Parts: sequence; C-alpha cells; structure tokens
Amino acid sequence: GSSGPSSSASSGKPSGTVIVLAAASLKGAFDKIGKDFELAHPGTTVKFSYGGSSSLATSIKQGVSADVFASANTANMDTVSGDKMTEGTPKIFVRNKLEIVTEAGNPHHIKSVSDLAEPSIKVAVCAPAVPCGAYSSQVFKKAGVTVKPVSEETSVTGVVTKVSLGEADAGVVYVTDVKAGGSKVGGVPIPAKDNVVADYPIARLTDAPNKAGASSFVSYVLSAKGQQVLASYGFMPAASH
Amino acid sequence: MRSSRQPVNLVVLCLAAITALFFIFPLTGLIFRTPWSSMGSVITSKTSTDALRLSLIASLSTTALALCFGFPLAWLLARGRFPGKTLLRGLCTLPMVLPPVVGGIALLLAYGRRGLIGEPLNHAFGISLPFSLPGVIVAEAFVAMPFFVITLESGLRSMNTKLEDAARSLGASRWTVFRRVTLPLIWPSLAAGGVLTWSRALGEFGATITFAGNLPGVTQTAPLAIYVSQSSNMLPEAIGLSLVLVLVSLTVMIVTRDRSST
Amino acid sequence: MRSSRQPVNLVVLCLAAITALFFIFPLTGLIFRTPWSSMGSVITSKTSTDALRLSLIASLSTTALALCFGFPLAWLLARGRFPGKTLLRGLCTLPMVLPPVVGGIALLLAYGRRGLIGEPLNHAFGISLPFSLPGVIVAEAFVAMPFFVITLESGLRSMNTKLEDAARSLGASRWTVFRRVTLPLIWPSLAAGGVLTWSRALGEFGATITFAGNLPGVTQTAPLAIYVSQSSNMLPEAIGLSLVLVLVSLTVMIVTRDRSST
Amino acid sequence: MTGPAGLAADLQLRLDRLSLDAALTVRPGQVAALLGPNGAGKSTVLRALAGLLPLAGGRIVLDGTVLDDPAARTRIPPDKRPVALMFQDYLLFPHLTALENVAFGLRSRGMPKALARARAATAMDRVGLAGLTEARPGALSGGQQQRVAMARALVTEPRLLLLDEPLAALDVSTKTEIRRHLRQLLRSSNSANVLVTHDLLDAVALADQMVVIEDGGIMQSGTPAEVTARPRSRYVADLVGVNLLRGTVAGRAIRLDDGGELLTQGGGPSAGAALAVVPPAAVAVGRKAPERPRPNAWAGQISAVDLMGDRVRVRLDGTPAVIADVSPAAVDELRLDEGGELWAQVAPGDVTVYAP
Amino acid sequence: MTGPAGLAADLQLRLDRLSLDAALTVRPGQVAALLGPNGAGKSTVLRALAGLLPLAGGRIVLDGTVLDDPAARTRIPPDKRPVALMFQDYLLFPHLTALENVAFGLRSRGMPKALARARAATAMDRVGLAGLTEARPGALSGGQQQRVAMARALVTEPRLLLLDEPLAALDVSTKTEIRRHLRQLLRSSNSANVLVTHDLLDAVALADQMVVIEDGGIMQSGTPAEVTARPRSRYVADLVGVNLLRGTVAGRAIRLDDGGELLTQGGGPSAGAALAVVPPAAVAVGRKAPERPRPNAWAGQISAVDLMGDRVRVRLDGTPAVIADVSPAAVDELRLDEGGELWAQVAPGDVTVYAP
Ligand SMILES: Nc1ncnc2c1ncn2[C@@H]1O[C@H](COP(=O)(O)OP(=O)(O)OP(=O)(O)O)[C@@H](O)[C@H]1O
Ligand SMILES: Nc1ncnc2c1ncn2[C@@H]1O[C@H](COP(=O)(O)OP(=O)(O)OP(=O)(O)O)[C@@H](O)[C@H]1O
Ligand SMILES: [Mg+2]
Ligand SMILES: [Mg+2]
Repeated sequence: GSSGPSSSASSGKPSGTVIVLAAASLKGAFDKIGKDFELAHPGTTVKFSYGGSSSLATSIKQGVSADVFASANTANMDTVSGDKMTEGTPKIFVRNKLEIVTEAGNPHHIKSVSDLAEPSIKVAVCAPAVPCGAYSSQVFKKAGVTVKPVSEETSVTGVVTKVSLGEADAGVVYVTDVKAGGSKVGGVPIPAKDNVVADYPIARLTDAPNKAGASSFVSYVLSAKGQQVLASYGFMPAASH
Repeated sequence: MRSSRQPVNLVVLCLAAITALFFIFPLTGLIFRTPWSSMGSVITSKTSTDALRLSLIASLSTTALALCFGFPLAWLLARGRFPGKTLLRGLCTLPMVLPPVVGGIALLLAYGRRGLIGEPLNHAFGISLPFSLPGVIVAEAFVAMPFFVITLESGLRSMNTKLEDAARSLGASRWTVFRRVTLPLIWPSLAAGGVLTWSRALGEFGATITFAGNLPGVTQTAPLAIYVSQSSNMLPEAIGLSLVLVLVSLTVMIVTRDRSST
Repeated sequence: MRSSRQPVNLVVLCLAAITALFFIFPLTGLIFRTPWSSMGSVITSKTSTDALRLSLIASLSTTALALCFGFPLAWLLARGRFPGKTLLRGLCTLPMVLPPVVGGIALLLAYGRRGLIGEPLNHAFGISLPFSLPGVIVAEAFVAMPFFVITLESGLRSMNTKLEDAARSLGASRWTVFRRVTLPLIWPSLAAGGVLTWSRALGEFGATITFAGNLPGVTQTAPLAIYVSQSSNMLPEAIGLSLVLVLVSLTVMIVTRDRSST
Repeated sequence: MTGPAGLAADLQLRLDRLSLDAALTVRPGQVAALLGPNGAGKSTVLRALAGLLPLAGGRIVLDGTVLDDPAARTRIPPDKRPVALMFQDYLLFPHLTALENVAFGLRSRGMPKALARARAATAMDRVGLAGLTEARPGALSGGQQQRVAMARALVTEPRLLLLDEPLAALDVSTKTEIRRHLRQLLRSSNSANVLVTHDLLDAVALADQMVVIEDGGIMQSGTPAEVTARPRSRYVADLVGVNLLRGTVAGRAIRLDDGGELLTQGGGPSAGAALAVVPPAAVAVGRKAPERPRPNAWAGQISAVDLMGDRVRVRLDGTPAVIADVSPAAVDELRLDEGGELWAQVAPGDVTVYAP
Repeated sequence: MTGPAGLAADLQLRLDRLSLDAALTVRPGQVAALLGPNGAGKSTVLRALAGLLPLAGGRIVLDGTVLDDPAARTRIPPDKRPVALMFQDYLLFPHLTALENVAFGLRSRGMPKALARARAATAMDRVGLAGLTEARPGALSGGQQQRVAMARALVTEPRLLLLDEPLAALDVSTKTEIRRHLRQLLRSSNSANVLVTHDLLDAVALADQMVVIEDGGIMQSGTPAEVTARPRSRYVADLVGVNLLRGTVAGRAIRLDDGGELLTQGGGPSAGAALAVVPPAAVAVGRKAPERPRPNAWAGQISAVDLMGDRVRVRLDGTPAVIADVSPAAVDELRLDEGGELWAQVAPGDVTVYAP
C-alpha cells in the first residue's frame, strides 16, 4: 500500500492523502499550494513527489500509484495521456518563458541573445532533448544567432548552478529560475518576439487511488488562489496568455 | 615486528597526501559555502529530519540485507565451482555500471506494479514496492550490494582456508568455523564491504527516485531531499543538508571503526 | 586440498541464488524492453559511439589514476601510524556518501573557475577543468576512487607482512618486494578495487554532469547520453544504450578476469 | 558399536605426487608411530584420518563406527569425528590468544566458557606455557607455538589422537619432559594414537607399533624392537643407524647384490634372497691391508666423515659400501681424510641375516 | 674495510617477553651454533642480524662494515646487507613455484633470469628436490618445504648466513646427507655462519663455536668440546645428557647446594663454588642398599623411566637427584617402576669438578 486512506467515490468531499507527482521546478510554488489546500480542505494531506518530468512520466507508465501529475512540458504529459493514463485531457495550469541568466551584476555586460554568440562568452544551455533546451533552440533560431554552448545541461538547475558558481558566463533558463536564483544571479529578459512560452499541464491520473482528492487538487491549482501563488513565484497564469 | 622499517616512504607519502587533499578540498569548499546561519533551521526542518531518518533506516537495512544475501553470493563466487561463474560475477556487478536512473527503470520493469515479478507479487500478496520504504531499500540494495559482494569475495579468496580445516578438525561445526574463524579472518574485507555498501546506499539517488519516488516522510531520503532543494534553486539548503549527511556518516564511520579495530 | 568438503551448503546456495536472481531480473527486464530492431542505429549513431568512447577513456583513466594515487593512500591508511588516521579514512570515503550532484558542486567549489584551487590554477597555468575531458575524469575519480582506496586498504591489512620481511632479507629492494611479493599477494583486493572503481566510474552521472557539463563529443559520457535520451522520452534509445554499456563492461570484466585469475 | 574398539583404517587416495595405499590398526590406549622419508605421505595419512582429505577407496572405522567408506558413500565430516589433529605447521588461529586457541576445541564441542578456559589453562600449564596464555601466536617463538598446538589437540581428549611431528621444535629439556608427559597421557587416555616423527627415540619411547611409510605405501611395521632389529629398507637402516646389505644366501656366506660377499655365522634363511645388518660399531677400520687375505675384509675410499658426539662415523665407498663408527681418538691416528683409502673388517658374528 | 672480516655483533633489544643482550663473533668460514631453550631469543638474534628487528643498543659489524649502530643512527636496510636468513617457519612465497622461490634472492640481486633459474635448479638438486621445481609450497610436505627454504637461503651465497633450525623437519637419511652437504658448503664458503639448532649432533658436526642463549643472554660459549665437557646450566647438561650438580668444594669432596655430598678424585678448584658433572652411565643403580655405608651412595625414588634406544634412562629423586642409564636387560631385573626406590652409586673417579 502506498497512498494511505482514500475515498472511493469520484465526487464529494475530498479527504485522505493526495499524491502529486510534480516537476521539480514547481517545488516552491506547489509546497505553498499544498499547505493552502490542506487548510482549505481539512482532513486532506497532500504529498509531493518531485522529480524530472520525464522520470515521473516513466514511473507513471510503470504503474506507480499516484493521483496527480503536473509536468513541466506537454511532451511528457502527452506520453502519459497517450497511454490513456490520465483522466480526460490535461489542463494547462501555468506558463513560463525564457530569460538569459548571468552572474550577479552581469559582469560580461550581456544585453541580448546575440551576445551569447560571442566566442569569449561561455554559455550553458539545456540539452535540446529536454524541454528548456528545445525552447532555447527556438529562441536562438528566432533571434537568428548560432550559439556554441560549453555544456548542454540536462536540467535547468544545471544551467543555474553553472552560472551562479561562475563556471559559465551566461545561460538560458526560465524566468522562474532566475527569480528563484535570487541575488546570486542576474536576469536579462528576452524580448517577446524572440521568446517562447512553455506550457505546464496538470492532470488527474486514471488509476488515482484518491480520485476525489485528485480532482479537488487540480481544481485548486487552477483556481484563482492557486494561480496567485504560482504568479508569486514568477509563473505566468495560464489564463493570461 | 614490523617496526623494523619505516613503513611508508616519501614518494608514497606525497602521492597519498595529494590524493587526500584532492578529496578534502571539495569538502572544504562545501563547508565554506554552507549557510551556517540557517543551518539550524535546515537541520531541524521536518523535511530534513524525515529525510535523514529515512536515509539511515534504508541504508542500514541495505547493509543488513547485503550481509544476509550478499554474503552467500560472495561465498559462492569465491568458493563454489560451477560453469559460468565469471559470467555470474559479471552480471551481479552490472548494477554498478548501469547509470542509476536506468537502474531504477530496470527495477520498475522487474519489480514495479506492471513488472516481471512485481505484477504477480502484487496480485498474489498485494505487495507493491514503488512509493514505499521497502522500495527505497530495494533500490539501494540493487545499486549498493554489488560493492559488498565484490569486496567480500576478494577477502574470501585471499584467506588461508587451512585454518578452517584446523577448526573443523577440532570439532567446530561449519557454523562455528564461520563465526569464530572465517569471520574474524576476513574482518577487514567485511568491514570494507560494509562501509562501501552503506556509503553507496546512503548517497544513492537515481535508482531510488525512479523506482521508489520522492515522497517526503515515506521515500524521500536525504539525497532526494537535497536534489529537490537543489533543483528548486535552493542550493544553500542542499549544501547544508549534504553537510549534515556527511557529518552523520563520518561520525558513524569513526565510531564503528574505533570500536571494531585496534 | 579443499575438495575435502562440499564447499557450499544448501542455505548458502539458496540465499546466493535469490541474490543473483534479484540482480538478474531487472537486467532481463531491460533486455525485454530493448528495441532490438533499432539497436543497430542506436549503437552506430555518432552520439552513442562518442559517448561510449568518452566513457571508456574516462573510466579507464580514472582507474589508472586510482592505481597511481589511490594505492599510496590505501598504503598509508593500512600501514602508516599517525594521529587522525581514522578521521582521514573517513574524510576520504565521504565522496561515496555525498549525493553525486552535490559532489559535483563541491568539485566546482574547489576546482571550478572560481574555486579554491581552480582559480589559482586557472590564473597560473590557464588550466580550466570544467567542460573538458580532464574534468570528467576528475569528477569520476572523486566519486569512484574511494572504492579503490577502501578495498585495497582491507587487502593490505589482511596480508601476511612477514613474507615481505622474508623478501627483504633475500635482498629484494622495497620496489622489488612490492612488485614480486606484495602485489601478487593482494591481487584479489587489487582486482576487486579495480573492478569497483572502474564500474562506478563507468556509471557515474551526477558529479560528471555537474562538474564537467554535458557536451556531446567532449564531456558527454554514456550515462549522460542515456539520461538525455531518457529525459526526452526516448526510453527505448536510453535502454538500448544502457544495454550496450552493460555489454561492454561485462565483456571487459570477463576477459580481464579470465586472463588474470585461475 | 559394531566392531572392535580403536582404529582400523585402510586408506587409498591420490595427490599430485603421491598415491597412498596404507592400512593401519591401532587399539585404544596404544600408539602407532608413523615414520618415513619426507614426502612419503605421513601427514597425508593424518589428514585423511581426520576427514580433511576424501578417500578414493578403503575405509576408516573408529570404535566400530564407520567414519569414511567411499564405496558406501559414507563420510562423517571432520567436526563430527572424535578426532584431534596436531598439524605439522601448527595452524594456530592468529586472531585468538594462546589460551583461546587451546580452548577452541572444547568451546566448539559446547563446553561452557569458564570451564573450557580453566581446562585450557591446565593443558597449557602441562606443556610449560603457564605464563603465555594471553600471547597471540604471532608473538610466540617456534617451540612455544608448537606447544600451544599440542595443548590444543590434547585438551579435547579425542578417541583418535593424531600428532604430526609434535616434538620437532622443542628444546632438549622440554622435549624430554613432554615426551614423558605424552607417554603417560597416551597410555592412560584409552584413545587410539597416531604419532608422526622422524626421531627413533620418540618411536621407541612412545610407540607400541612402528609403521614405516615410503612413497605412499607401508614398507614395514611391527613393534619398535622388531623394526629396529630387522630393517627392511635403506631408510629404516639409516633411522636405526646400521648398515643394511642386500644379497643372496650362499651357504654360510651371503653374496651381495652390489658385489662382494660376507661370511656370516649362519642362523638366517638357508637359501634365497636375504638382508644382512652390520652395526657400524662392528666395522673395524685400519689404514693397512690385513697381512694375509681374510674373509670379510675389504678396502674402500672414505667418502664422508661425520662427528656424532662421542664417536666419528666414517662412510666407506667400497664393495660393499659401509659406515663404520670409530672413536674420536682414532680419527687423527687413522688420518681420516675424505678420499683416502681404508680397510674395513667385520667379524662374521656381527652380521645378522634375515629374509627380506 | 675498517675491521676484521666476519661478524662482530653486540645485540641489545627488547620484546614483550624478552630482553636480549648478546654478543657474537664469527670469523669467515666458521660456524657458530646457537642453542638454548624455547623462547630464549635465538630466532630474535637472527632477525636482528638480518636487519628485520631494530636494535635498541649495541652494534653489528660485518666484514668491517657497520650494519647497525643505533648510537650512531647507522642502519643498513635488510636488502642492502649481504645476509641470507632461513626462517624457522620457512616463509616461502605461496604464489611462486619452488624454483621461483629459490631463484628469488638471485633475481632480486639482479641476476639474469635464465642464469638465476639454472643456479636455483642446481641448489634444489643439492637438497634432493630436483623433481619438485614446479610445485607450489602449499603442495609440498613439511620436509620438502624446509629444503626449499634452505636452498633459497644457500643459493644467494651471502657473507653472513643465518639458518634457523634448518634440519628439524628432515627425515634421518636426508638429515645426514644435508648435514654433510652443509658442512662442506659452510667450510668452503668463506661466509660467517650462524646456525640455530636444538640438536647437539648438528652443533658438534657443523659448528666451530657453540653459543648457548638462555633468557636473552649468553649463558655459555666455546668450542663444542669445551661446552660439552663443562656444562654451566641445567639446559646444557640436558643437551649433553649428563648430571650437573652445583656445590661448594670441601676438601676432596663437594658439598651440594641441594643437599648431599659427593666424594671426588680432586683436580678441580681447591675451594669455593663448583660444578660437578656425572655421566648417567657412571651412575650404578641397584635395589638394595650397599652392605656397609659407603661414600657416594644414596637412595632415591624413581620418578621417570625413559627408553633411549639402546639404553634406559632412569630418573632418581634423591639427594641429589640424578639420571642413570641402565641396559635394557637390567630393566626387568631391577623392577623399574615409577615410585619405587633404588640405590645409586658413583665412583669418585667419574665425578668431574670445575669452577662455575
Ligand atoms: N596439497 C597437495 N597437493 C598435491 N600434492 C601434495 C599436497 N600436499 C602434499 N602433497 C605431496 O604429497 C606427498 C606427501 O606429502 P606429505 O605431506 O603427506 O608428506 P610427509 O610424509 O608428511 O612428509 P614430511 O616428513 O616432509 O612432513 C609429497 O610428495 C607432497 O609433495
Ligand atoms: N613479535 C613478537 N612480539 C613480542 N614477543 C615476541 C615476538 N616474537 C617472539 N617474542 C618472544 O620473544 C621470546 C624469544 O623468541 P624467539 O623466537 O627468539 O625464541 P627462540 O629462541 O627462537 O625459541 P624457539 O626455540 O622456540 O624457536 C619468546 O618469549 C617470544 O614469546
Ligand atoms: Mg608431514
Ligand atoms: Mg626460534
């Protein structure tokens, strides 16, 4: 047994434990939303299992029993819903966009995406195979620059870590990551014409042991209160696009 | 007896010092970067204490499992004579080569709810390993136990088996021989194997998160908590918790070593 | 001599079999899931061959480094007498406990561009480890060398040092004693330590990506390539490449074992 | 019990350089001394009896219980045999103190710790090691280690006691004392005892039965008196310290296989192959040939001169080759240089002849 | 070279149960035999000479070169000393074949492989192991191992050869042969040789000098003849096989420390403490008291009866306690049971007295 007491009906008052598989980049916001949700629905407990979206998708396809899946990209969600393992169509609950991350104080005076093409600038990006990498490629393409990165990180935090420790001079990450990086890093916005928008989908899982809890949690995330918390972590509300 | 010669010469000393420094500098780096002011809250936060507790439980269970199950395998590899021994040894060491995340996937394929063994297990007994502490232990055992097996096998191979004959001839049963002769004689390997397995299990991340998930209080061990902190851009917390992990393991190692060896 | 008794009894055999199966099932699972039809292209793709080549180079270099540098440290720990030996041993084993990603961060703090050692190194010689093959090797050595040190130390501790005295008294210099007496006698531990280190280095992922980054053809080892495949929903490719990695290491292990032991 | 008490063994097995085929019977309270050249298979016999080497054929029966019978697939494991073996190379447990080593057998058979330690302490005292109970084997001298090994075997009071060269490393004083102690113990113990030794004194002092093994087979056995009186091999002759000559009876003389002839007093076999023994003290030597040809006198070259304490043993290469004992005083007088020529002479009364 | 050739050593060191203080001088081509009880420190002396144990004081000089001098902080490491040590427990390399073991010293000193192997093969042949070159030590019998160890030490042709009980595990035939081989070799080698043994025969046959060590110190030394003629300790008396009595000269008699008095023929010291030696063969024993009181006759209880080959050794507890040798024929006649009473008698002419 893994998910604790659960209510059998698919409707009614949520109770018991809700297990949420969520992309690690959502941790700050989701921890807060979880607490709020528990307050709003006494008797419920929300447990988060954070990880890379693709690992989480793999786990789900291997039959891990959980209630909700919140992915950082649509591709991973699609592989899950493609296997009919989500209840209905996943909903986009939040969006994100890219930004250039630099060392605190921007010592290399990077002003635009085209500066990243400078051979003297060490750039870390996400690998094209992971979502933020795919988005970065699109940005470079739109801006018409060829960037030779020193590293293709497998996660956004990899890029942030490299930049914040001064290993790389700049990188391309989500706005939320720059915000979370605080004073150790600086951000250089990418103009809307070059930027891309990342969709974060959420869905209740077909095999969810706690269907009622799962549904309420998804609704709560999509509710104004949930969206407000997400916004405070730098995400763009789903509705605002 | 051996005091007759200076035990270590200068070249050896220099190389050893370089190696030691190579290990020590990064740790020093971590210590410098530790947010000492917030360490208190890092250590006492429920997430951290839960994670440390789980880490200790899981890694110690793994070590215990390695003793119960890895020891017989090491014995078989060291002393058994059967065709395909080299292949078996190779197979049992592969979890070390497999990137841990792939290891986790392999575990899901075998012991997951839809897995080769997991599915019948689930049907028959309702046992489901993922998202449970036993799942964490299985993941850690898969990754860490080979270290025990290989180290112990080497110890068993280099011991003087004539002493076991002597013990048998004095009326000691197999079990007594094992307990009173074999064990003390292979003690260095056993201790080394135990330390390696325990450490590897304590630091295990990839297989655990993939196979057992990352549920605080249930399957979130310290490395997972550290990962989550780090991947949600909370590096100082990650470093703080790492340091706690390091201190715990250092303490355990020094205490057990001081009590067990001369 | 030892043929006198049945070397392994039934309980041991059962436990060993369970353990072996525990390791073998997940591998079987992987094999079942391998996309055999596309294996050809997986193996021959430039990314894969580059990654495998880099993996082999880096892991073998790590093993060589462990021999050159880890051996002296193991020697010192086994035979030296100095205060703080237990602490030193503990410190040198900590990289095993540290979650690899944190290990990578620690390496950056020490040997990165702004690191404790890295900064002067960079200024004086223009050497920069991150994003380079030497960086990969440093990361793997940091994580994998402790396994060598601990295993070898246990071997050195359990060997009969009187035989070294005998060799000295026959006119063998320290070096000759080492080469012709010590080495052959600790061979099982040496082999075990080598296998452990090499395997661990071959499967290393977290520290490598954090410290050395992930650039195909430069620092992308097989585990990194596997991770990238897996995280871009190309699980079959990930499994395929893992299987190649596993086969390579299995082959190496069987070949070296058959050539080196009886 | 389905047979007589004591040991009845018929051992057949093969090692790289040895094919062993030997039968041995020892009654309770008796001692069989196993002697033989290096590599003859003595230690192998003991290991087989203790169950540490599997037999290829034959069987081992102790007090009527079959311990080993490959034909019937019976095989009692070493620890279930009421046997104790003192190894030639001691095989002390390096991680235990001397006392713990000695107590090991008792503890293994379930004796309470305090009692086992007390018994072990007594046993160590008996072999003169009272003060060394807490020493580790690695910090003991060779003779001290050997005594620990002996105490470890003796203290278990087995039904079959196997001692492999138990006195080889002891100093003379201790050797005499321990030999005496062993003698009493073996007699009073009611166990069957097998003792391997290279020392005739041990065999004569301790054994009821001497068994000479050569090249994996039993060359000769009997009471010490029988064996020493009629050696059947070069090894036994060397052990006893006599000249052994092989030949064929020819009337009152014996025609030697390697040439030459010896006149005897008769009394042996009347015809056929025979062995003749001549004690080295009975061989008179001189620098000059006897004045007129005499029987049993022949010349030879000195090939070796060995000091043997109170006498000097001279080895003469002649037809036949013999050893002769001379007094130290005679050495200078005879100018005993290797390579020199001497005449040897033996009185027919000193030649003992018997069938091989 | 700054001094005489050969070995001049003064050894001081401490182990757990031993405080060693012994001086030793051996000239080239000569052999010193080290004898003494178990644990006396004989092996320790050899280890110190080989450089395997550091000295606390004293010095070791070989052929004029200082090998060890703690006061001057000089210390030549073991491998730089032209020394070879044959260990009491052999310490053969288990991973090498017998031949490789023997060739090890030559190879270590840089001899080309083929030559070293050829020499090693010759050395193995000399100790009778020609057929065992390819065997591993673990598959050799005890005596075979000992011979490999000996060949390994001998083949290096050192300036100082140290042999620790080299013949203890050999069978009689081999022992005689190898003793003879050693004798030639040691004489012709021009090296200084130190031999530890428990066997007086070895010392007499091989040594120019006997050094008796007891409890870490030198108890007695001299030529074998000197030492055997005038034992100074119980150990040496046992070694030689004589009765040693301690007392004070009182005219023509000697008053014994443990009670009793022995009349002597004179010839020893005229006063003061003295030692008296009585060979066991000179002690006549009988069941009855002499008819009228006589000097040098006293009664004692039989405490032990040991068969010694061609004679029986009886131990009498009386004042003084003595051992007496009787012929086997006399044994029955005298009813030699332990605990029984016997009378002993010694002719004054058989008592040798000398200053301690
Ligand atoms: N483990 C083994 N494997 C193969 N051959 C062996 C083994 N042990 C002994 N042998 C051989 O068997 C023969 C008999 O050995 P064993 O030890 O019984 O001799 P031994 O009579 O005790 O001699 P020693 O007087 O030297 O102790 C020897 O030739 C020896 O080389
Ligand atoms: N490594 C050691 N540590 C402490 N004490 C030791 C050590 N080795 C030997 N001794 C002690 O030193 C004393 C002398 O030992 P040594 O081996 O020199 O005796 P030995 O004269 O060779 O005796 P044996 O005739 O029994 O071989 C013994 O009492 C022994 O217990
Ligand atoms: Mg033997
Ligand atoms: Mg000794």
